[in-house]
Amino acid sequence: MWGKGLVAGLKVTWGHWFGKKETVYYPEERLPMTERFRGGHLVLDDKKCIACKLCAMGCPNAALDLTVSVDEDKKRHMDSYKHQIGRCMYCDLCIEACPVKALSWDKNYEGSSYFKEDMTYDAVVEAKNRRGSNE
Amino acid sequence: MGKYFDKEKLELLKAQFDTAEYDAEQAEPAIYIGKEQLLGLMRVLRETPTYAFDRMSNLTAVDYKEYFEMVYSLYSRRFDMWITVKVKLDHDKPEVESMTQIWEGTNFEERETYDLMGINFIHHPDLRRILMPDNYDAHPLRKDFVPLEPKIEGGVLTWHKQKSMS
Amino acid sequence: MHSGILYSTAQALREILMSLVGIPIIVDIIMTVICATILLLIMATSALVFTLGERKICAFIQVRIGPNRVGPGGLLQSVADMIKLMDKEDIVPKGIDKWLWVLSPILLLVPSALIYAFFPFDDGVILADVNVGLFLLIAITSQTVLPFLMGGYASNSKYSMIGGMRTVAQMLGYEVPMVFALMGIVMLTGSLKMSAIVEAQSNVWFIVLQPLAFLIYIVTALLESNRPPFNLVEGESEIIAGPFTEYTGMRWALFFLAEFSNLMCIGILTTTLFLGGWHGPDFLPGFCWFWIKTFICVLFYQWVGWTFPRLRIDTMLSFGWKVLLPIALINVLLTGVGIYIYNIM
Amino acid sequence: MAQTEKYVLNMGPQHPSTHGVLQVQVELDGENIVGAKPIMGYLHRGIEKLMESRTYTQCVPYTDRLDYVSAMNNNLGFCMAVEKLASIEVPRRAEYIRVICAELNRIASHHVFIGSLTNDLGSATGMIYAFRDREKILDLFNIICGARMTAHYIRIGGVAADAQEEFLKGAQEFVNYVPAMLDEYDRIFTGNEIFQARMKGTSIITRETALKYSMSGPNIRASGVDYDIRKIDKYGAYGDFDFEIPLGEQGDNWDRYIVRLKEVQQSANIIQQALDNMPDGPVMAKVPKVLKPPKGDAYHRVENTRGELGFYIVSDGSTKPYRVHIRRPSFVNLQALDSMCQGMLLADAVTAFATIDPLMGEVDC
Repeated sequence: MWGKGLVAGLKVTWGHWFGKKETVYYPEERLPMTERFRGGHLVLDDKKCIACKLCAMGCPNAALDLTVSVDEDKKRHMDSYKHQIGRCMYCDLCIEACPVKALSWDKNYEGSSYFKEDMTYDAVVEAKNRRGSNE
Repeated sequence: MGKYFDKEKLELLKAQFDTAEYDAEQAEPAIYIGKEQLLGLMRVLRETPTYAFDRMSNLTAVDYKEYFEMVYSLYSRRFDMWITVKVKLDHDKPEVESMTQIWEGTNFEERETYDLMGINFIHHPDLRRILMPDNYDAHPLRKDFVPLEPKIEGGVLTWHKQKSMS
Repeated sequence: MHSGILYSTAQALREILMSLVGIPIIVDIIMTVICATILLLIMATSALVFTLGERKICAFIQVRIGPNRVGPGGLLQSVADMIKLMDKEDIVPKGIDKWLWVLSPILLLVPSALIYAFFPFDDGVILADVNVGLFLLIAITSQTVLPFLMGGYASNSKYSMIGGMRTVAQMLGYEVPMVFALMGIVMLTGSLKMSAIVEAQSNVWFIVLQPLAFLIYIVTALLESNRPPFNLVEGESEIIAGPFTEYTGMRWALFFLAEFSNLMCIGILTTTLFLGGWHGPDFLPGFCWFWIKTFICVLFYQWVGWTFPRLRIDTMLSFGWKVLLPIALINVLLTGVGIYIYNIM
Repeated sequence: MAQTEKYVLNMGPQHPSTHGVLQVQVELDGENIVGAKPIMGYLHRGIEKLMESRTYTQCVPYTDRLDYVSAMNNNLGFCMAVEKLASIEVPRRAEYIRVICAELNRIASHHVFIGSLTNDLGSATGMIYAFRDREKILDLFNIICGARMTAHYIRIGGVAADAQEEFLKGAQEFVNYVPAMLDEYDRIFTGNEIFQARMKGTSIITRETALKYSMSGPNIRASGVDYDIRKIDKYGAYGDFDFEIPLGEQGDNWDRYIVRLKEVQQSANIIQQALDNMPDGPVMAKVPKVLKPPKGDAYHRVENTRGELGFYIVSDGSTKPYRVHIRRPSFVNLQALDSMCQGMLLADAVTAFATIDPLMGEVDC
């Protein structure tokens, strides 16, 4: 009979009207991110880093801008590690390219900012700050 | 990916069209044909019941700097069979017969090739740019492509050649 | 004689005014102004309440939480919406027919406000209990078509124009079956007076006596107020927003206000015509029953609207002319036969 | 004397119901459509050109951005084409994981189809229900590769990392949920009379038209042509699984919807078989860090959610592809839009845009 489908549809929506809700109260309740989640800022372990620049070479979109200096013992140092989030595709190729596993994501998914300049940051400075706050 | 076109049949085609060539060494040789005989070859491939290539699976062009090469990948649903047809075109005046005369569904793909590679398709029903702006005067997929500079003149977006690449 | 809190309050107020002023006609004018103000306030608040209600209900149906930031549990969301709308820039497009364009949202509010005069809210509480109440109601609600068409024509936009033309086609489609469906009620009551229609339902509601007419009325009411699944006029996935595509800020808010006012109107009309108006068990006063029923009707209309997809214009028109109209005519016939048999017995 | 005149209505690129930035110039006579001309290029990023200056490994994330609602299928197509070019053998377990991911993504993409279709028909509720179920799949992708949409999980030579127990369990749970999900869709959309009235008999693509325009994917299958590359080519691990190809009868909007709904069922069927017979072993072949395929060209096609997705790659023996051409199914399918819309009403045009299911990231490339 015509109208049977309409009533069935009404029943479905009626059931959901009082049913469990799928969304969460966001700022109060945050979904946990998974182990392999790609996003946020790059965490550089500057103790491990050998400044080989392989991550920048692996980047498809030239999002990484590194400056490396060589000291008198022929040891390479990472002076700055500029990550332009605006160019980043979060493809994970830089992290996979790292031979010493010195890179990881900080899994922060609240990456919006008011100014475009805030989208570029220096991972070396962040690593120093992190160490400073830990000590 | 199905089976490739038999070499005996390729030989047959070669006898039929004097400009047809293929590299017998390769496992899946593409058939090269002169651009004057392309339409005839395609008609034969499409309409002979033992070939019945009813799908133009892929159509594209490659810029080899000295010449352009049109690549047609044909597929026959009835025999689950493939063939690749290639045509070399002059770099200065790339022109080829439009395949819309045989497969109507190549309309957009030929327009795209015209737009991005600058190949002129003769007898195409509606040869206009499809992805780039209508007043764009370059073909991006060519190897010698230099991006044009956008400028707004009198409320209209226009494109200009860059003075130099330095 | 009439009873009920509202009626006695009004009576008391009238006596006080009478003793203060003394001239009956001035008292009448003051009383009318008071009533009209109250009705307009009801209309404005209903828009506020229903905006929030609409958003909450659609969220609940769509397994979401809905607005929950402004005020406790999002209660003040519609106030925030209103402030936002007032804040917006008033954009007047180029090439419009200025007068028609400006007048359209204002004119749309007039019929939606006017029909509140004919609703019996409680025993004896009715602003204008005219003899041809129902007839006037239908006549006035049909006028909402004109502002839509004006807005659509004046906006100098093809989308608006299509929307405006759709309104007219749609009006022809629903108005005739609706009138014939209501004919059954008029036949049973023997009067066009609204208070008489409610009075006739003191024992049995018309939904029992006129189930066919009730079903037709639900469909045509949704059509009349442009609610989904019949929101062809604004059909947002086809013609953006129909006649109000080019309106912004407060002008758009007026359309919005009229829409929610119409939603309440059809709720009230369903209550009055089919669900016994203010009649109900004695433990609550009449006007409470009236509002409870109205809200249930509005909830029902919103529930329907958020469940179904939109009809196509030709399906809707053929549905109106080929399905609803014959059923309405059969209903008239059946009612006539029923009355005849009842009278013989 | 009264006179009527045809007029052109410009739908898009900013319109509530054109998917992405598709612009369609609809020629109307009243509300009847005389012709519809799609205009694209608003999302043209030149991915083919970009790939010429990236190494093969670096190209893979760009394929995510083609058809961004079924990124896994695009990864698969490109990687298989490169594997064909460089003759790389992919481990069995990787093939199975690829199939699971590709089929999950096919279901997710069909969710977007159902959602946008119901939204275009005027029922926003339907959209939310479909997206609610899609969320379950995206969460699974988040577990396996750390991204929800632009997966970049399938790599040249295998997959990025082995599938965790958590992912496999989640996939099993989702497959178990599919019948309940389809039942709910049946009750709220498929059985709905208004829905049927809007879809049945509108925008018909006949068998001949579908073949003429080289259409592919669910669109051609809805017209009754048995053409599914998963079945014909049996690429990857698809030869191991037993599944049906749902076919439509007359090729109207309704058939295109039903075919996709049945495909969801079949995809769930494939995932179930893959989960049951999952082999052990490595998930990545031995691929040199600097991949240099031999000189030559290769064309490989896979069944994307929207049809036949082909990659034609020319290698000049260096680390970067000399030329990449992508045969995008929705681009080719869009040719049929004009004949679909002719003689229909404006409201049907919106349904036609939805059921032909173009994705502008893929159309404009």
